[in-house]
Amino acid sequence: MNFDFSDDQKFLKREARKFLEAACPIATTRSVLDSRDKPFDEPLWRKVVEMGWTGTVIPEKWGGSGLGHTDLCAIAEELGRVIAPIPFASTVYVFAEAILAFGEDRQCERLLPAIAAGEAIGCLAVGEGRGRLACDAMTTRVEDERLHGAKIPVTDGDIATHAIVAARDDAGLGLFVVDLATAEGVRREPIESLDPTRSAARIVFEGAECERLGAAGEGKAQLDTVMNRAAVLFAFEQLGGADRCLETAREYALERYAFGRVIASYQAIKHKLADIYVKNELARSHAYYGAWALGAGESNLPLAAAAARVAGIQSYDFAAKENLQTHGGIGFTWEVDCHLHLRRSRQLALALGGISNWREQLVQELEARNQH
Amino acid sequence: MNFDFSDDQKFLKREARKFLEAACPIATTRSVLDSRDKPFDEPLWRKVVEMGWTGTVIPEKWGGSGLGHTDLCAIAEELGRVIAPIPFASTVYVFAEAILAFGEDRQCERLLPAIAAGEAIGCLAVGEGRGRLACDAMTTRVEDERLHGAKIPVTDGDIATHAIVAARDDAGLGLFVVDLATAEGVRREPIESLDPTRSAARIVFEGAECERLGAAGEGKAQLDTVMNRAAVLFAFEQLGGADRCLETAREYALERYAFGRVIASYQAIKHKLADIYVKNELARSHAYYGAWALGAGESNLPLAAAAARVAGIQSYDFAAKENLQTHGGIGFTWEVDCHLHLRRSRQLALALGGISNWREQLVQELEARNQH
Amino acid sequence: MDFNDSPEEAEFRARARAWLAANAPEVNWAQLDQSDEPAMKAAGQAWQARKADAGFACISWPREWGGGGESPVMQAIFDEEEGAYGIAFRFFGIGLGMCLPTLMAVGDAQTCKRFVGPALRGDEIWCQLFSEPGAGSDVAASRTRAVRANDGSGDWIVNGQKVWTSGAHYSDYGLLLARTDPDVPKHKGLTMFWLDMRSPGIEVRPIHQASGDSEFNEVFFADVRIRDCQRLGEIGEGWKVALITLMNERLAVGMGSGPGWRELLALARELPGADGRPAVEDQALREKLADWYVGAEGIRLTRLRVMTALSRGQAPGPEASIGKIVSARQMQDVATEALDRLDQFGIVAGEAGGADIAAFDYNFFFGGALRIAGGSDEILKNIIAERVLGLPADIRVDRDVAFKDIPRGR
Amino acid sequence: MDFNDSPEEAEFRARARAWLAANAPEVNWAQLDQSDEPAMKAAGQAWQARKADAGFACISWPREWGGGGESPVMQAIFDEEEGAYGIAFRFFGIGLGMCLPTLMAVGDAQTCKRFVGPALRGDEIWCQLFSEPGAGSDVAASRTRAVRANDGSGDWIVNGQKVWTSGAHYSDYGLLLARTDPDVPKHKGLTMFWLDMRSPGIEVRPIHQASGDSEFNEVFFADVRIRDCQRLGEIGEGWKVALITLMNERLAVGMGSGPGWRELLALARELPGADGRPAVEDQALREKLADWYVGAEGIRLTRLRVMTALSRGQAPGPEASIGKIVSARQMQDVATEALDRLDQFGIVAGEAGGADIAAFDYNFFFGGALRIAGGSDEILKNIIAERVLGLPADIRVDRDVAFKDIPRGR
Repeated sequence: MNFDFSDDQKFLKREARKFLEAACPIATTRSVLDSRDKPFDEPLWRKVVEMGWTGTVIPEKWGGSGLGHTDLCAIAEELGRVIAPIPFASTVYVFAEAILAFGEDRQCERLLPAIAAGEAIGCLAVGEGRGRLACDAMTTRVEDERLHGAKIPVTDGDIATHAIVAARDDAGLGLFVVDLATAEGVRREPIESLDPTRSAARIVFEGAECERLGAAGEGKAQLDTVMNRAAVLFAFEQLGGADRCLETAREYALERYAFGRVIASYQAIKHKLADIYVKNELARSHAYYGAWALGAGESNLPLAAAAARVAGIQSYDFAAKENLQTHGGIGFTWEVDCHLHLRRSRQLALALGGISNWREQLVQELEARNQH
Repeated sequence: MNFDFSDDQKFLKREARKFLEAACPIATTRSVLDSRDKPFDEPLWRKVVEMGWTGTVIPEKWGGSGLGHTDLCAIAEELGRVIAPIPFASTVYVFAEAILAFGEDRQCERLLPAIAAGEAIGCLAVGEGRGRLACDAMTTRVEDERLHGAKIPVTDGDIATHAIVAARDDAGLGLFVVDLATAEGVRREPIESLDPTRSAARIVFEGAECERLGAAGEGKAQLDTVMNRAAVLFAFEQLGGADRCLETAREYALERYAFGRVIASYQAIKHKLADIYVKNELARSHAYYGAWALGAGESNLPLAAAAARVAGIQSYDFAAKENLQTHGGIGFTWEVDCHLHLRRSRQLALALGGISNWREQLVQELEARNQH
Repeated sequence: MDFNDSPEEAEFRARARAWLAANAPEVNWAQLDQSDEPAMKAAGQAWQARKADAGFACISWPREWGGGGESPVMQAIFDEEEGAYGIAFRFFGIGLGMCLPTLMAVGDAQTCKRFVGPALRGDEIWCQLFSEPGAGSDVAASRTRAVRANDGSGDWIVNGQKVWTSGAHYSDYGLLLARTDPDVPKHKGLTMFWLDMRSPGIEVRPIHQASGDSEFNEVFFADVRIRDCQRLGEIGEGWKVALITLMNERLAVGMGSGPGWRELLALARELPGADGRPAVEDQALREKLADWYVGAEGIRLTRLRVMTALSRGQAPGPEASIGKIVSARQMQDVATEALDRLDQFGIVAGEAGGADIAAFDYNFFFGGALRIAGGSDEILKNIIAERVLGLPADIRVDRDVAFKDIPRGR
Repeated sequence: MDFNDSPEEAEFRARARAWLAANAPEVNWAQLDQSDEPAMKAAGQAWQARKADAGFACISWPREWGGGGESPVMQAIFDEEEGAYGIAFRFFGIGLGMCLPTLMAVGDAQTCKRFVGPALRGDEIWCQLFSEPGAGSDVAASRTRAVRANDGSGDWIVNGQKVWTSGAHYSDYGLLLARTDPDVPKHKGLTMFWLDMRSPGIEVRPIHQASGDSEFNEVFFADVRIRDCQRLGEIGEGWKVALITLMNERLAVGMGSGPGWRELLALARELPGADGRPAVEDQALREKLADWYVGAEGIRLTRLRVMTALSRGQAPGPEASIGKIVSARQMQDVATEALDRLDQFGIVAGEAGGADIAAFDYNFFFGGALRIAGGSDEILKNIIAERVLGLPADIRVDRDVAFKDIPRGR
């Protein structure tokens, strides 16, 4: 048993942090926040690609580094810390993982090297409107290998080169790959998002060419796998963000004076920060377990992913809100970074579906394991 | 609009407090707590009867004082403060209210003067086992005016002279009055309760004589009325208890030293007590509104009662637990009174059904009022 | 306990209702462009003047200053009836809720005569200049300086900066808390003034908020000259005057606005939940709705208790202080829950999301602000603990120190 | 990250499993009468001795003192395997978890040689005599006095009272924190001793707890004589020694026991909920179960992180401190929820309620105790804030004051 990053992974993590501190200062994230027509930071994206991060877990034969998922988790945690304004999650945690899990060799050969090389940006198009995703109610259809329907919201849908789309055909729900850059019959409308540092779109498919990913009619199970794998990686981004909030709150509390002493000397603030710490450590432990489950096969993943996601959402949400609260009025200004975490924590909390879905999945797993 | 006790009611309340401070010091409650064969404090019960409290809202023609329910609320708050170890709630808030609401004249004539005179002790026998009360699943039956079935738990069931029993007959669910003291076919087994300062029993009816209360087959609606009316009065007992917890915690925090100063000077304790205060004031406002709804007719009562009960349960539960926490180790000893409130807060929280039932009732009322 | 109107109250309500029916603006409220501030201000001022003419502005203020001389309950009744028309202008709350009551409490007759009437009619709008970048929770740590002009005029020269000033950009007058003596402990060196917001040397800059909006301002003072007759109260007594304003603030501020349990309930009825059934059937959501109703309605009822005390001529009890603690947190929680229940769609903002989601988005951010504005959660709990429960004050290292010597960090 | 056993660990686990299969007591654990303390103690001691003989007692202790010299991970593996048999004795935790590690850290070789072996075999049982009525959260405020005998023997005479001493009535030895100098600031006037619990002048009285049980004791000292060689560490250095014990306490104490989410889930499957459907279908309950799983499992996993650090020869990180904060609150919350879901039946205690309800009742009270024992929630948050996050200590009015002059109330 070994329940921590290895020394190599710790080294990777330190290097990643050093790299991101230089390559992604908060000004980089703000440059995307502040300009409507800049959906992501391309220079940062190129640097991240050069670091080989988009191909971390892609096998060497397909142009990647062939590292393990725990290495990717280490990178995710660091990207979360800096609120990186790039389509890494959509491309790597979701799109690449889906191809790795369900792609035939010819699909892997075509797509994975492109991801590793930074030529492909992926996205996942499942939602069709307000409220909980209901696979049975999805109206996007595939007929004669052509997609018809509209998806909203699609994170990074405006900048992606490829999408994985959930849609029905005669076999039931399936996953389909669309080459957004070349396929005809694709209309994309950028939409505003609560977190402008990550772009989003509505995508309308009007007979767009598509290609099946994996077995027919297995879309529900495939989607579960994709979501579970992404959930663990999201949990690490959330962990990085939550830790950063705690650090920021701590730093501010140590320099802000009220009534003649630093506010960090008041129990109300001390205990608030301790509460954040407790939640973050729980989230870290669940994220670690999720990282292990990612590599250790399917059987533990649904429970581990749900727990990592619930803990990750809760800790980042709490840390982001209480970081702002610790800052007081100044925390509510645009110029101070508190709201960037608040926005990103919401984005990460919702992008794979809200917390109640995951709580429900968690309890269903517990019920299955605790049959009388 | 007048949203407070009147001057007369405040006078009544002050007098009640004075009376109870003398007649029901904590030693009185402890005398019931500490002796297994003392289900309630008879001397206190007699004194309370002499004060006329059991007949507060009973019309003068039936031996009562003919006061309003707000007066009774004032008394309830004071009884809650002192954790009174008497069957007042069962007799007055539940039994007398049920007779007043549904009794025919001859029943009123027979029973209400006995309540006012302290000769009758009432109880409500509805539950039949673990989990939420399901009227449809009740197995107690009436055949040929004879009751068959078992009820558990029945608060004060071991000492009551009369019970109102929910049971089915051919018309459906109904309420029935049983004279426990004289009817044959009644077997009572005292049971242990989480709050030994209030007694409880299992009652087995084996062909006991009974008398219908109110219309046949209307048991569900009648029970709702009985529960709603009692909920408001319980809310005042809870309010009194919660206020007393806050006072006790405050007093202790002002005299206990840690690290060279009183613990009341630490923000963790100050904010904890402030949190109790906030919850108590919300509970007070809802209790007041419930008191008004008790008198103002049926239409507001289900919502007002549910809100008063939810707020009452939450505030007393929180106040009792955090009072003990404020006391630290000494609060966990038998000799210190913290656990008496903890026990009573649980008793009051469960005796009319758990908080989730009431939350559900509340939301149903909101839905009915906010139809599109 | 009586929620029904007394005969007097019923009579007043009938009168208010009739007047409103005849006089309420015939606009479709929902279609007004709230962002067109000049138009909104003009409409608000017109409506305020019409109410003043009919005796329905500031119903509980003394008649001598143009008020109605009625009990606060009558004001509440009028607010209820007015609320039924959906009429809500944001321009007058701070002036009529905080500044003018302070003026009436400490100003001389001449000052009151000059200002109360125009404010009450909506002709003149006021703002409150208390908070500073270094004096948020600790309002008494204000550093904005007022020093006597060295020309013997007795005038004061003001330099410094205020922040979080609602409506500074459309206000005519302001209530200014300034430091006149940094050599004495901080509570003793403050003095209160009123000033003309168009005085030379005042610059108002909108604050770009975390929410993206700009509802508040920074106000900069560069050698702003004010006369000594603009002083409210004695020199060095500014903190006592400020406490009057802050007490009124705590009574006035505090209600969360925008979508609450009611709007969440409405949303949840439309929203698909588990297995495609409406989200409103989810018991977890229902339990939260119940608790939020208890919170929101509990605060409303608590205000009625305060009003009862006021109408009996008693001072409002400490219960008034709980409002913002409950409602600010709830504003944030309800909005978060709404976004959660929208599931992936919860990230959608702006036009693609729709007006109802935009309102929850707004509250998601603004709930965080309300937990800070007008006394943070932490400060309000301190106030309850100390002033209501009589617990000891936090250990104060700045109490007997000259203001200029108090540690203040960067 | 690897949850699978390493080859070494797998080998150890196989060995432990085989040994347990051959040696585990053949009792029906569920039917033992836990209240028959002498019998339980005898059974516990027999089992502990058998483990010691096989090298499975105190697996991570140094071999020189009779331990296994293995990593803490091996101990955890053994605990897992032993746990599968449901074996749990409460007699040795405090001695082996807190007292003996302290002894090994500061005691001389002779003392360790005398005591470690017998404790490890279960022959001698230890208790920890720290808390006092006036020194709960503030352990260093201990008033129990140890003064030199005036007979020149160098012996110490102890007078005073300790409280909340688990197992004092069946313990053979105790670790005693006593004040040897009241004229210096409180942390500086303490000294640590070990003592024989059968020394003349010691009286042990059970505490009647709020829960109705008596698991803890008061211990009174009346002129109890102990020799100077029973001193652990230097005179006046007792607080430093105590910190070793308290650190071990924080690692050892802390897991809630008794019914948790698993038992609540089981109960909810049986229980009628709304409309007669099983309570487990209630989404509100399900969401809470999910959160409690996250809490309980998160703490378990966090302990594995601590173990990983230990097995790498690193000091356990600060994450160890979160255990009790989470688990104590959860113990109370889960029990409260269970009673709520039982509805009216939740008030039923004792035999009429059944063993499963009795277990929730127990936790309803004991969760409240666990939020206090071994450092209250408030103290633990202070510790996290100060020692983990490096925030300033609370303002201390007692730091430089002679102990006897510190205000202490009644």
